[in-house]
Amino acid sequence: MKNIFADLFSKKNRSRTISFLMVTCAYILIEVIMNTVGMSRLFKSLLVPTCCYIILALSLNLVVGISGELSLGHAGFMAIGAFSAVIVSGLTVSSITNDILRLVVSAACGSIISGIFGFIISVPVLKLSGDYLAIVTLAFGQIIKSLITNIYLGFDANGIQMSFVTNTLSLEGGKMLLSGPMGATDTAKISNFTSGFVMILITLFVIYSMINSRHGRAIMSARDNRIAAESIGISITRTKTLAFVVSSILAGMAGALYALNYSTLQPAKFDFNTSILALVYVVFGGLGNINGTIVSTVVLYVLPELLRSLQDYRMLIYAIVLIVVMQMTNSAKIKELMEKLGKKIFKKGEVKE
Amino acid sequence: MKKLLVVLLAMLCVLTLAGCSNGGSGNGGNNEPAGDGTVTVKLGGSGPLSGDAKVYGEAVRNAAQLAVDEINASDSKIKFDFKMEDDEADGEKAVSAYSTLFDWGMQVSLFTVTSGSGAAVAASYDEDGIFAITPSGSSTALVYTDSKNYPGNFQMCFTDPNQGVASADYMAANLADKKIAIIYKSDDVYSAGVYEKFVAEAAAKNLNVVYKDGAFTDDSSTDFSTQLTAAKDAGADLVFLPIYYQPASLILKQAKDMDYAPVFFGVDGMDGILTLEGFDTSLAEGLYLLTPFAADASDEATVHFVKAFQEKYGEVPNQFAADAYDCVYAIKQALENIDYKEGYATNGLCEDLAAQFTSMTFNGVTGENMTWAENGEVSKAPKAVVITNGVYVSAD
Amino acid sequence: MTFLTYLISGLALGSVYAIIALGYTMVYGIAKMLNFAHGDIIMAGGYVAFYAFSKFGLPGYLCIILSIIFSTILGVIIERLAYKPLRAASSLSVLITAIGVSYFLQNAAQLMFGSDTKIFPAMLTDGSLKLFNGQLTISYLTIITIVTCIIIMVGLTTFINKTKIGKAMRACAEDKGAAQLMGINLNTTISITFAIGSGLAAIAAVLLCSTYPSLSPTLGSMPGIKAFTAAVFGGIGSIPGALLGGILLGIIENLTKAYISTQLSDAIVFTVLIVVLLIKPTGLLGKKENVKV
Amino acid sequence: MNPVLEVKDLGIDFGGLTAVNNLDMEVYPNEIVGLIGPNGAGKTTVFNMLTKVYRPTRGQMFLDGTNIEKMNTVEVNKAGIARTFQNIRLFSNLSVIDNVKAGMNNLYEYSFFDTIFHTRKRNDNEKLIEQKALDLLEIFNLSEMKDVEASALPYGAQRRLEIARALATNPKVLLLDEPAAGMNPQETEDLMNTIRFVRDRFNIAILLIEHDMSLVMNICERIYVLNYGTLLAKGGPDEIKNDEKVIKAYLGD
Repeated sequence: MKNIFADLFSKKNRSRTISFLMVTCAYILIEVIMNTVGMSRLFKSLLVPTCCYIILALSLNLVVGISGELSLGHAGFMAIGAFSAVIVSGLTVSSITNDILRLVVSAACGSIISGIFGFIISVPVLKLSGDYLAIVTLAFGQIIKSLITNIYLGFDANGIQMSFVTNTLSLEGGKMLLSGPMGATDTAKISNFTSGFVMILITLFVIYSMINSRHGRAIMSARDNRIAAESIGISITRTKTLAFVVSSILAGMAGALYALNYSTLQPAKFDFNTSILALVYVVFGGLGNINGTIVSTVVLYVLPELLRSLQDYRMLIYAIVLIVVMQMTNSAKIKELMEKLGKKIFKKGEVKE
Repeated sequence: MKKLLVVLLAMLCVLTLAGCSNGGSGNGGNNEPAGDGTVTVKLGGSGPLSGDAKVYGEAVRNAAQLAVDEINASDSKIKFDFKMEDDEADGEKAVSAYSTLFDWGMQVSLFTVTSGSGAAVAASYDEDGIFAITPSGSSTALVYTDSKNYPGNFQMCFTDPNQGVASADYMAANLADKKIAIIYKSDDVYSAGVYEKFVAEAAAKNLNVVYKDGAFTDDSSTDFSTQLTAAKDAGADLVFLPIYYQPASLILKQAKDMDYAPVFFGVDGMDGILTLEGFDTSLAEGLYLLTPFAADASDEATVHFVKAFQEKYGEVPNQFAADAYDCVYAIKQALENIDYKEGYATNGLCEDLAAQFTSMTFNGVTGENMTWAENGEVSKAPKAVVITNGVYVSAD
Repeated sequence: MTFLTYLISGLALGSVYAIIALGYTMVYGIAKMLNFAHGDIIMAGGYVAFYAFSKFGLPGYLCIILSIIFSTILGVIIERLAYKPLRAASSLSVLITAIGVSYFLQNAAQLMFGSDTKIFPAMLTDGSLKLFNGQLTISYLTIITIVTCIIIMVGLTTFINKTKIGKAMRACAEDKGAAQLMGINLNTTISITFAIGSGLAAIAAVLLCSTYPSLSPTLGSMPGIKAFTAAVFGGIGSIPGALLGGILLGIIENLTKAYISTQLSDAIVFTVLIVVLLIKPTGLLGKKENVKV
Repeated sequence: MNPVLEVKDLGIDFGGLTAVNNLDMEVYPNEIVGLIGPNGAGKTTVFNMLTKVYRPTRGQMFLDGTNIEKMNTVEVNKAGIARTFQNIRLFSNLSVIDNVKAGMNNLYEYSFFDTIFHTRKRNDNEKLIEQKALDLLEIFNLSEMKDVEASALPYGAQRRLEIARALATNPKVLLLDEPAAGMNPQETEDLMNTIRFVRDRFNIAILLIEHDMSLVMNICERIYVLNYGTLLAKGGPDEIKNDEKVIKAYLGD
């Protein structure tokens, strides 16, 4: 028994154990509060999107932190997952009456389709590197957004109908699933906090499984030293593709969860700013640092909501927080100060840098 | 880094718990007894108060605040406590904004300013039974969907399809011989909504549309020379602009630069173009627009509103402001009609107000004798105006 | 003739992208950072010129000078306060800081100047050149923009190749460590780069706002992204590359809108970008980096 | 006996500048061969060509009789050539043991499916890998630091780890680029023993570039001397020591 405990908190496994503990405790705590004291509507409404952004940020961390390639278009994968899920959910609304099952099916489809796109894109794209790769991912994000904005899709008794650029559909008593810039409307809201929690667990499970495997080691080797990695027989393209595809699958799942939490969804949501937002979460949490990513996503996502009382100054303050934290985390002096402060707060010294 | 995050997380937890403890009460409708027979209604609403679309949210907030201040200063028995939350014109943030307002105890709402965010919370308003009337969310998705009607959701502005129909009607009646080109914003719900209906109606009315692919997007909303050249080449002598006035001002300028002088025709989003700071109003000479509100109209209500707004905020109100101003007064009228007072059964408030709205007639700055249909759409006459010598002149 | 019209308006759009891209590429070349706040410095420059012209009634050239001075100072202040402490930090931290600065400038501008669009006055010129019996119209502004663009490019190239500071910049771009060993003050050099980049942003601001005369707090973000794209397209770090990339991007964008699809122009432009980068992975005029083992 | 590595008329030009020319070289199984020469003689370039970091302009290369001309870096490694680098290239953020495990590509048997679902195949294979990696670390005296981040290792240990990582790929030929650079005499002594031990234990051929003449003369059975990209001399340590051309090249004209 003691052995298992030691193993869980061994250097290799500590991060994983903390991740699962942290997420599970948070889930239980929130559920308990919700069912006893009650929780404000605002916090309830933030639960699912927070889960989505955690998954998105974790998936982006796989590319940026663990695989070491800058991606500025991750919202594109989220969009693919989101709209695929909406379509699948819309089409199966009558055939799969169980909400949970429909959510699972939709999310699976969203993830897979997003993964397919991730693969198609990664093949040419990963030949590039650095800022060139970044700009191509940015371009990709814009392309996806632009394409989805032009899709009109609906179904009626005659089956699925689709048109591109202009709406030429004439549905007989059917339902529009995607209508151009308006996106999806009247979606059944079948995501909930528990499903978000489960999906976070899945994401964590996938990422940690990878990190401690041959694949994870190959990905991190390719990040740390391209030439050396090749010299020991690691194919850079293959490992980077793997990271990219897994990441796009997870981002697709985040998108599916997100889409099915709202009754409407517009393609414009998944713009450059959303990609950047996810990147901010990742950098704040620390590249490759899974627990940091989770915490920073929660803090940074909820922060603007807490600043609501500042009204017009709220985004200004948010910007200042971004800048100041970046300065603080990179300044030796302030780091030292924080360390001292940290020691005072955590006298037992449990948290080690 | 990690430590910093832990500290932040701890702070967050404390705040979360604080949020929990005062929450859960819902909209209890805690009318504070004032003793003098007045009753205070919590009026909420959300709109973009940051980001690209801030200007619209601000116009609505300012005008609603003006109306609320006027009402609260008057001897009206109904008083308002008004709170507007930022939704960044984004569905996700609109849900947060709505939830914040719900926690605050909002009883009646100005809904949202933009269509996109409105569609995201339309169902929530319906489920929670909070009466909402949007000043400017013109998509039909705010008031009904394919499958159901939201009985407590109303609109003060025209719906997008209505504007498309009205524009086509007006052209068929008055400008039937024109060759029409359309420039619209394809990634904007409002513009694409009007566009779609207009194209369908124009075909039905045999209007001669010679160029209808003049789309632009948020990412390409500065250079319109291509669309204008194409329109010119197609021989169009009327350009329909179902867009907001900011890009429209660029289109007018660029058309002039290339010596292209067709008739321009806008819808309600065009209102505001004359008051753009630094705008050369001669560019808008001869511009038609269908708008329910004209800031230089001479009727008493409009004159009063424009003067008061200018005094308070230093700028001329646009259509967003006017609709918001009307929303507040319409709500007040409906509350008075149902004789809302202390101790009113909160549960039925939404239904009662909805019943009022579908039966009453309202006179405001955006129209006379407005009525509302069961589905929440407003019925008021859009006024076609043409800009002559820098002012709106009725074009009927 | 219509084709020429499309081409020329594309050229006008492209040269505005090019000037912004020049600023991007310079800062990138030397500081190796993507300055996402560059677009917002343009916005700030635009507002300064606007207020100088319409509120204080200063003559056009003075407004431009004032705008350049202000933007330069703003650029240097941002560099000193926000970027300089991060010189040793990872490039991503700098990127996030730049995004923070961008948000900050946009929101500050909204609070200071209001969120409504303002129409930028014609402070340079308003006429246009008519050719072929008026079939072809080229506004003087387009000509001014293109000419300015070329002057800036030539000037910058000369500056970088001939002057001492310019050479110091190149040295820093090649190898920061070695440059410092040679006695070049890295901080000063980077500050000067930011000063020049921001000064260029002000010129871009006036040209951008004159060509597309609407001024709003978020004015800079989209041209910023497009110019960034243009800089990469041409080969980031390369000055002629920025010019070429900007102009090509503008032309491709306009021709796509004219002949393929207005709705899908963004998608097509970005697809072209991806294809070009796949064929030439370091952009049109970018240098191929040799890996040393 | 057939050479395990054979190079014929190898040459490379960099933009008109000939860096290596007319190089013929053989390495036989189980042999330790030295490649020496003054700075800039093109020694590392030869390694880079062998591992396809650079594409040779001329000539052929054979590994165990197979032409490796068309292969890329990864394939060359799979075929049996592993190397270390002059300027150490470790996976600095990975632990010592993970650096070695990353090299064991030829031993991995499980797929991505196994990775995600933690199949028995994965677990068994990982156990085997772990054991092999620990064995290797033991040989290089790195066991105690197995969980340390590679970047935190002292210099000498980093060099040793790089060799261990290269060995993990189970090569036929091991290329060592200045393995003793920056080591003190005691460390160098230990390294020599390790290299010999490795050769015997894994039954491989070793080609090494080194400036430390005592090391080269001590452990190499044959030596190739490069100067200005061409072969100056070859032979056993004693021959080379007494070769006038070699002495001249080292002492300068």
